[in-house]
Amino acid sequence: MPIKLMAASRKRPGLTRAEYQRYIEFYHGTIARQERFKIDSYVQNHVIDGAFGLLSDADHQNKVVDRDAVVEISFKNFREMMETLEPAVPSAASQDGKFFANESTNIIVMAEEEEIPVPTPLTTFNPGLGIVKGVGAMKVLQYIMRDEDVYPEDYKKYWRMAHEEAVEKAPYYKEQARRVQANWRCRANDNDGAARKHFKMVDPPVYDLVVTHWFDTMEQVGAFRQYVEAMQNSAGPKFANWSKSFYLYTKQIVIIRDTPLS
Amino acid sequence: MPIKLMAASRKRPGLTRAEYQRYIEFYHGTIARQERFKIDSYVQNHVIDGAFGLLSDADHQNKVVDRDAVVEISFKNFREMMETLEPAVPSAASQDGKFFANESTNIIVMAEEEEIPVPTPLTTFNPGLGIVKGVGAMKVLQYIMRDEDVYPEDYKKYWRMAHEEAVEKAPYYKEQARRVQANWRCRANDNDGAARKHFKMVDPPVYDLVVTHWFDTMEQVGAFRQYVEAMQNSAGPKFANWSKSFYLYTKQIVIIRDTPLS
Amino acid sequence: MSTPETKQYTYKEWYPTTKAKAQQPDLSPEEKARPFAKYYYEEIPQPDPAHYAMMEKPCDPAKALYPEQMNDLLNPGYLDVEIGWCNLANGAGFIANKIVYPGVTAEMIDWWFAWHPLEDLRYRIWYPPQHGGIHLSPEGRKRILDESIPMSERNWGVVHHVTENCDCGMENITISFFSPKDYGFDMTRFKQPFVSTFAGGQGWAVTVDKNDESITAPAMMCHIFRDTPEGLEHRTRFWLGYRLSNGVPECTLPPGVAVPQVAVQGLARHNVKEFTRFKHFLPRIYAEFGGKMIV
Amino acid sequence: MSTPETKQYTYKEWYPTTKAKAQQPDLSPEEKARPFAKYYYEEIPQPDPAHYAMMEKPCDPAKALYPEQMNDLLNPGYLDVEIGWCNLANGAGFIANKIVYPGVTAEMIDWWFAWHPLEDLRYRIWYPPQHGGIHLSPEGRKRILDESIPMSERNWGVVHHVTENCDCGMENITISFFSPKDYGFDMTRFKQPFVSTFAGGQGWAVTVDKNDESITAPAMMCHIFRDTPEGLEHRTRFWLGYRLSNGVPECTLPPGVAVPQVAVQGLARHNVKEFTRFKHFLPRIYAEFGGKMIV
Repeated sequence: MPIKLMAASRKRPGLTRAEYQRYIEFYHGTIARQERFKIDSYVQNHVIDGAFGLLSDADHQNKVVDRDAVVEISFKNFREMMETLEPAVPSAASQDGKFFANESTNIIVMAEEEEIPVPTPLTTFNPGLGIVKGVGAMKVLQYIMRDEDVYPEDYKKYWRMAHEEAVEKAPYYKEQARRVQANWRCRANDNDGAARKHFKMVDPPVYDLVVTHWFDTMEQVGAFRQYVEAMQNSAGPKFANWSKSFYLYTKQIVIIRDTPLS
Repeated sequence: MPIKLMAASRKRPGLTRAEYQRYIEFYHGTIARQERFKIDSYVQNHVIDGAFGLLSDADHQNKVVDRDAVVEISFKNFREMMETLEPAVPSAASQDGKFFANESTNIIVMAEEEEIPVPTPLTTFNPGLGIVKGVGAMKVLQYIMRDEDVYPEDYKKYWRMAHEEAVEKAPYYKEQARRVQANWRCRANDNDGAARKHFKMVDPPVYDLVVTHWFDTMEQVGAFRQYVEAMQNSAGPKFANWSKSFYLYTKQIVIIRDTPLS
Repeated sequence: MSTPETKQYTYKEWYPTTKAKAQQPDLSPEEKARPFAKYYYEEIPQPDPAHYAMMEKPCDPAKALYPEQMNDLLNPGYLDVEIGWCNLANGAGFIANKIVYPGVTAEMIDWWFAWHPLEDLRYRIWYPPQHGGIHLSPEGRKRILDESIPMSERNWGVVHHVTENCDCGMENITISFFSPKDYGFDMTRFKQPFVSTFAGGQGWAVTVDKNDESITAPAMMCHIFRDTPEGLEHRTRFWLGYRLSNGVPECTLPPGVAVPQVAVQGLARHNVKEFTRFKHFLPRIYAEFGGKMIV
Repeated sequence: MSTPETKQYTYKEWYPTTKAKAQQPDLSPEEKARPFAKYYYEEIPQPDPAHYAMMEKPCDPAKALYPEQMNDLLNPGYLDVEIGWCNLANGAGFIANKIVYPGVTAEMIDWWFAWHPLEDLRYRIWYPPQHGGIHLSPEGRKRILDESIPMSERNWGVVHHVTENCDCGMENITISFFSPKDYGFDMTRFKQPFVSTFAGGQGWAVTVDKNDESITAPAMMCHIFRDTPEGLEHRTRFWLGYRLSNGVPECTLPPGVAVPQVAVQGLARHNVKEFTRFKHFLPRIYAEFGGKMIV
């Protein structure tokens, strides 16, 4: 089944965000297209803004509070992912990270996608023919740190409860969220030494869940603010460490996405 | 003589950059206008982008590699600055920082301004009547860390030499820089315990120099990239620790600026 | 009311306890006072030597069952390999075992798999030589104790946090139990006389002494039971290196990597040993506590 | 060629050496071999008791000179306070001192102020009881050694990094020397017979044992000299708490803060002591080494 590598990084020393995003789109992205290996699809999410932790926090508890992009590389299965990440001859892509990322602070999540139904997948504003649903130009990536007291299996359940509650308590979100996808960390290659080594990470935080929310445009992103406040105040069991959680407003850039000939 | 408080901060936990900039412009700025004390002028520089350190650095050497604004509060003299910062009854402004900034990472420079002449203070693109010079919509703040081997007095001299050399080696900068101002750290209130306490800083890095460069618009900011590379490669004596230096592309927001009645 | 069955650790509390469990400590005074503590001190029956010997060497991989073929277990009769183990062509580990339990019913199986995860001691008495302990999350415990759910369904969606030695050292194994449907069985065929009950899921195993270099290994576990004139027939299959990915079995081994033979054989032997014990012990303990969750 | 005069520490190297200098260690073998080392061991003359006594109590602040009035020093005759100290109304510290040097010329003064910062020992022999050491930056040293610059201008723009005890414990003081014009004198009036030469600048002083709470204190220093029939007349003014900000004197004290009397009096007394020594010592050392920078 599909597995997705999600890599959140920030700019290396010497680069502006614009220079970092230029590099990953036109150099790193092009390398991936030149040496595709078993990549099924590849999208980059270029960060526009984001928030880390909670207003009630006295100081930041995220080790890094700036992220410049999250790349999502999808594979048909785990083995194809590993064949791509660790080919017999090291790939150019694997050596390219140092040219844009502050690699020691990378956060990697190997995730399996779960689509979460939304009440309003079609906009009422200029819906056109009404045949395209579940899309949006504004993509929010929400990294939620599991509360360390909570069992991973209960975490899934509690998040879903809190999500459903927040949707009801955030009417603008309920109206504006076009698509929601839960990306659950897979224990294959359990963020272990090999992964840390491959991605040059030093003591990376481990996220069990990254939720992606799509909205029509940046104009609607306030819906997410309404939702995230409702979720953080949800009545159900505590499941998240919001101080170590963060979210990013991003613009999706497609690098590899095959369109079958019709 | 005028002295200027320059405070570079980043967003507190829970805020996006947009939310932080909204707060400082409309809340913190308004508080300063309501309780002006002895503030002579006050501008905010809202960060658009920036780069920290050198491409050749293996990892970031700046403790914080994201800054969301630099506020510049000018006073007629040191005493009026102190009267404003430490009034008999604590000011609202002094208690407001925690609502937007990650205060422990603040960087404060108390600086004296030195105007550095530029070759081309007037644009050739739409110069209008040609009577307004030395202005620009794009403001770059360049924090340069003195090399620890260099005496502060030599640092001033070496920077100026490197600047003049870089201007010559960066023809586009020479053509596009509309105004340059060197802000030299003043030893009055020598970043000491009192200042750290007032600004809630923890072990802040000390910058002896912040150079401000103005360009017409964001379209010309590449001139700065040309300049900063020339400066980093200047032939003169080593004077800066570029790994601990950074620069910010900003949009200036005026909070307090009196215009005499004509 | 607090009882031994409702004793709950948070995840953060539970995890460090596994190092102690791995040491297989003596029973605590509270555990010794439990009415089923006596089973812990019984002599453990040894496997039938002929049966155990069938785990001596690997079987022919060409005759092994792949997880994609799990529905063949619903066919009448027997498959090519009912007792044995090997590495599959893709490097995964395959284990089959079969054992018949005279006097055991599907109800006993369902009860046992729901009853035993509630306390370390319940798990330890099953096979004291190699069982370290077990724990449930609060939500898992809630379901297990929910009398409105049929016993045969109690484990569906529940994760057993097991500390166990499968002949390769003590490991922490999280086993997510699935309904037969979610596991991948064809529910149109999942009925008597082909099957009486099922207990299975997907596990992730990692050494108790986990460090950054430790491998977390997936496996699919299938215990399927059917009635025979000789008694309840238990057919086990393990597929090491496989995980269930959104309900589909997937070999999750990096290219060129095979599950070590020692791990496959170890689990095969462990399986024979723990279910030999099971055969002798389940009817008796069921007679004492069967059907009840709180004792 | 490396000589004692060209020995150069980086800033990072120099700073930690000040703790040792503050201990006023014995001279090193190399220092003892310097031709002027003998001055270090001389008996140090005590100030004239009547003169020293004038620093016993503060003078009337109403009669003190403010730095904005520095050009009054170019007037013929004398100001209200020529010897004394006090706190000004704004809290700043004021010091005046006057001493006449028979047999001393302006050339000797210019040479001395350029000559002495090249080596710790040159500074220490000036006033061994309280002078710890001195250092220049590479650019400062280059200017001081630049024979193309008139001796009277050598110090302009140069910073002396002094370790000194001004009767309040050992401090590191960075003194930026200025030309009289940059210091604020009216150059149309800066001429004979009103003035023969000048040495002055702005200093920042902080204890050698600096910590985060230590105060870094500014002061303006003015040594102005004019010829009199009795010899060269040295008039000193200090304004403690003032800094030169872009060429303009500014009281840099927080509101309500005054420079402690002990600091003002301490520097006043120190000044009398070190220039009493100066009076007896400068003509002799100038006779030996005058005009030369490398010895």
